[in-house]
Amino acid sequence: MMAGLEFTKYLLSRPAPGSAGATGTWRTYRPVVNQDKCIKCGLCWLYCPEDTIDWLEDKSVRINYDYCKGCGICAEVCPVKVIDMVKETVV
Amino acid sequence: MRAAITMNITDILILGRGGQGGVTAARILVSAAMKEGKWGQAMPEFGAERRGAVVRSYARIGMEPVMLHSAIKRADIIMMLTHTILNQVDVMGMAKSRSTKLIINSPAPIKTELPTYWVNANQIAEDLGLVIAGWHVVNTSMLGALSKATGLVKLDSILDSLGEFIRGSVLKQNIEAVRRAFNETEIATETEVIA
Amino acid sequence: MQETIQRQARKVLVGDHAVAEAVKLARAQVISAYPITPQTLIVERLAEMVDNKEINAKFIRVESEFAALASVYGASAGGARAFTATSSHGLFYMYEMLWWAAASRLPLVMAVVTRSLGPPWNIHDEHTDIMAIRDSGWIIGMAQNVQEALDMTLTAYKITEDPRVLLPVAVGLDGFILSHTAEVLEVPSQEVVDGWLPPRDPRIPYVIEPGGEPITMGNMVKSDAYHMLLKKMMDEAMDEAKTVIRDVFASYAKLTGRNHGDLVECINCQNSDYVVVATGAWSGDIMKAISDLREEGYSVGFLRIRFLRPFPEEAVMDIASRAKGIIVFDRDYSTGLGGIIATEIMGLVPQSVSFKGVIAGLAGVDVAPSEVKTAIKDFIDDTEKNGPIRVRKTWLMQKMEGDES
Amino acid sequence: MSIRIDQLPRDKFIMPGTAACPGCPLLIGLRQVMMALNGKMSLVIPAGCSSVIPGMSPATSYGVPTIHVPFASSPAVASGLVSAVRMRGNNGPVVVWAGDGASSDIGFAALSGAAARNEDLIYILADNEAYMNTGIQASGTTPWMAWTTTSPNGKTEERKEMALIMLMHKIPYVATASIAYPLDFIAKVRKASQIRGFKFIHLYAPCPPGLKFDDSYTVKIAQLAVETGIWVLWEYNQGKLTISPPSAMYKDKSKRKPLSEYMKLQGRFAKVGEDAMKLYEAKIDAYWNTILKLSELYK
Repeated sequence: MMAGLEFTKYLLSRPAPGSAGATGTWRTYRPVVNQDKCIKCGLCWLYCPEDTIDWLEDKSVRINYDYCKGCGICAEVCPVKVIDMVKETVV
Repeated sequence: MRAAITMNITDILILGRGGQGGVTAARILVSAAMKEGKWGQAMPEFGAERRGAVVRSYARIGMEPVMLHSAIKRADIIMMLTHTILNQVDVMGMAKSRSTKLIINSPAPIKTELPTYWVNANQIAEDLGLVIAGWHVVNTSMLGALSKATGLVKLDSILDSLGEFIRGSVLKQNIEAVRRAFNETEIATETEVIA
Repeated sequence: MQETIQRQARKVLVGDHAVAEAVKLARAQVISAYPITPQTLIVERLAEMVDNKEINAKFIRVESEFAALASVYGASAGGARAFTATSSHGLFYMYEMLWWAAASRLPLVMAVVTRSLGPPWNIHDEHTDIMAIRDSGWIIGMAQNVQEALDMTLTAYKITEDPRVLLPVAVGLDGFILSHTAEVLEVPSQEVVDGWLPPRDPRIPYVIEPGGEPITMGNMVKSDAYHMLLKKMMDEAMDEAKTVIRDVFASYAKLTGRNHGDLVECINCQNSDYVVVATGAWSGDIMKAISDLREEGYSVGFLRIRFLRPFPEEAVMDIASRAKGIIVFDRDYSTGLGGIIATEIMGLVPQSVSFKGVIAGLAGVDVAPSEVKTAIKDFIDDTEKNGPIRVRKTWLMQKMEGDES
Repeated sequence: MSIRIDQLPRDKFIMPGTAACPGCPLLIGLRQVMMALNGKMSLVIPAGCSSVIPGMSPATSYGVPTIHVPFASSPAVASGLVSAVRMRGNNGPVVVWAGDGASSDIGFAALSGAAARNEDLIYILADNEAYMNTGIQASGTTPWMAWTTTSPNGKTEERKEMALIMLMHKIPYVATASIAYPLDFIAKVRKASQIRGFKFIHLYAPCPPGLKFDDSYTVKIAQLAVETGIWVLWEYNQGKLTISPPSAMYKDKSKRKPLSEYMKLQGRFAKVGEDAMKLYEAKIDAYWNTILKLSELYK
């Protein structure tokens, strides 16, 4: 780094997950997808605020529980209602 | 910074009515001085200028960069763009000494306590078609008078500088006005003291 | 050196137009300003230059000073060399952006044509406006004449873009007294300036551009301690700026034959018993007073402050360690405290050294060399007779015109 | 120019683990903007929730070049930024992502100025209808009767119709959108990115804590806003104003759902009684009437 530009290390930031910590711990309810009944429409992926749902190559979805906050939007928008919001238990 | 602080500086006060172009005259004067290798500054009076009110502008000319920026209270040369303000101002109070020269635009010779030079610049403006929107353009011709009366800058230097400040078709008339004023400027009196 | 000096053109320009000329020579790419007297001549001239294609720049005709600074700040973030200018109320309307711009560490240059603050409305000169931004992280210079206004604006780009600095630079020039006063000055040629001031490297310190590196500037930091560290780094950059300013003016002197000094200009300040301190356009008038006093046998010199930030602490300490007395003339004031330069300097002056602060010339009141001379003379005579005095604040008041009482 | 969901880029534009509240509409909207432009953009963000959401440096959850700026400054900063990058040969979209306070109140002059200059920007007003970041205070777009902490008995004034105000700036593109209709919104952002000049999109983005509804209802509320007709999706594109497909059927008043279905889910409208509800529906009719007349005017 050019002399004098050290401040950019603190002034600038770069994209990385978990910028507000492990937000999965915020969750009270966990979305669980019934993969067998999923119609692979991708709406849960499209509306997830946190970008914690991946819409995979085969159009199935995978939820990143490290960061999912459990808002339940995915379950709400699922047209076939195959996402259940399951109460988290103490591990 | 080696500059004119104590060096010989010529202080010039230009008095006129708002709209007569005193500021431009000061700038042309400084530009003319620059062409002769001199330094200088032209300052407007810092106030709300209104057309018709008595306004001043200043110029300082020196052989080195001029560093002073305070207002000129007493001058070596006082140039008056109209004689009609003579009674409204304290001319003696503006003179550095009794040898301060007064150059005045007047239809006739006027006597003051100072060596006074006069020229009928209004007449020149009328003759040359330099009456614009009812105003006689006299600021440039008065510089011709100043050159004649004081020799501070040469006539040619003034003529050379006019084009930087006056554009378009009136430039030619202004050049002629300066020449005529230079030729027609006369001293009004020797040392006749009124006060 | 003679060769390059010859390449300069002599011109007659008012201070505002000289600043515009410098901005043109620096090849600024984005210019934005909002009209306010007595700054307006700068923006008018630059708009004209852009329209006439004398300069290849975008002129953003904003709706406020706040937007003026915000837009040139954005331009700098986008990698352009940018410029704005303002005065007085306009500067205060920018206040929030001033701090944001400085802490973003983006290079920027702004001319501040100093003017008093209302009410009552007053368009005349006073330094209080530019002084009020002294905590914001801007480098702050004050020119003493039209020539220096041009030189300081041009050199400001070299200073602000230096990777050791990367702080914005405000160039102060006295309202009307410089902004509207035409003076003969020397203007270096574009060719010479181009060789000295290369185009800005848009990637220093960083650039925000569509499709570019996905960096973010300005989100919160993990620990407040990092935020404090950034402040410390700004302070270090201010210290670096002292060296950079000295070097930049030295190299500029090689180019033009003109060196106005670095943070300060010292005229007999090191070998005189008494030192006068001031900044701005009245410096010449103060020098006249000093010069007259020296002819009368007084041992008095002048420390002209060219840069208020970074504060020229070393130069002040130096004179404070050897002078018998220091008198400061402020064309500004901090209500409830005193003249701002006097206040900043006083703490560095030992008790054994006589000290006086004089507030004068506020609101554009003309201050004649004779008035300055009397004030200095009184201070020296008083000190010589009674020993060191210590007065932070005195007011040099003029007779009130039309005051019958 | 219909878009299919499976044609959208699946890149991670938002890094998970943000500081947003659960169910935040702003992230839904911002993700859609990034999808629309495939992340090839830069963002200018004034003070607001979106300055907090990306979390803490050295990390950010925003995957595009972004500059955070003071509250009132974003249209002006973006004006300078776009001037600079255009000058340097970069024609990518510069997007202002601003809230309702920044747009309709404190930054209104700067927004108006940038629009009047027709700066080449996409300005998205992400409207959660109050100052949510500071704790739910009423803004210029907070609707009539809505509770906020500075309108504890319900706001007594009308909301400013920002899209209509911007339309009168004679800019080339003005649209309204909703986070519940991503394909409509994405199409509008893409269209805007193809037009030179100032583009303004007013995006409805209902906020669970601010409007007082369940975290999972964000999309549902936004959808109900369109279905009840209180939020109308329309588009003005270079001389032509049209009602957007999701709203088209609600030109017919009888097709609209009762307003109460939208309001009863939101705690902020708890005090709206039957009489007020009738008045409210009349106001909605009046707004529809304006838009429909404009669509005839700008045919």
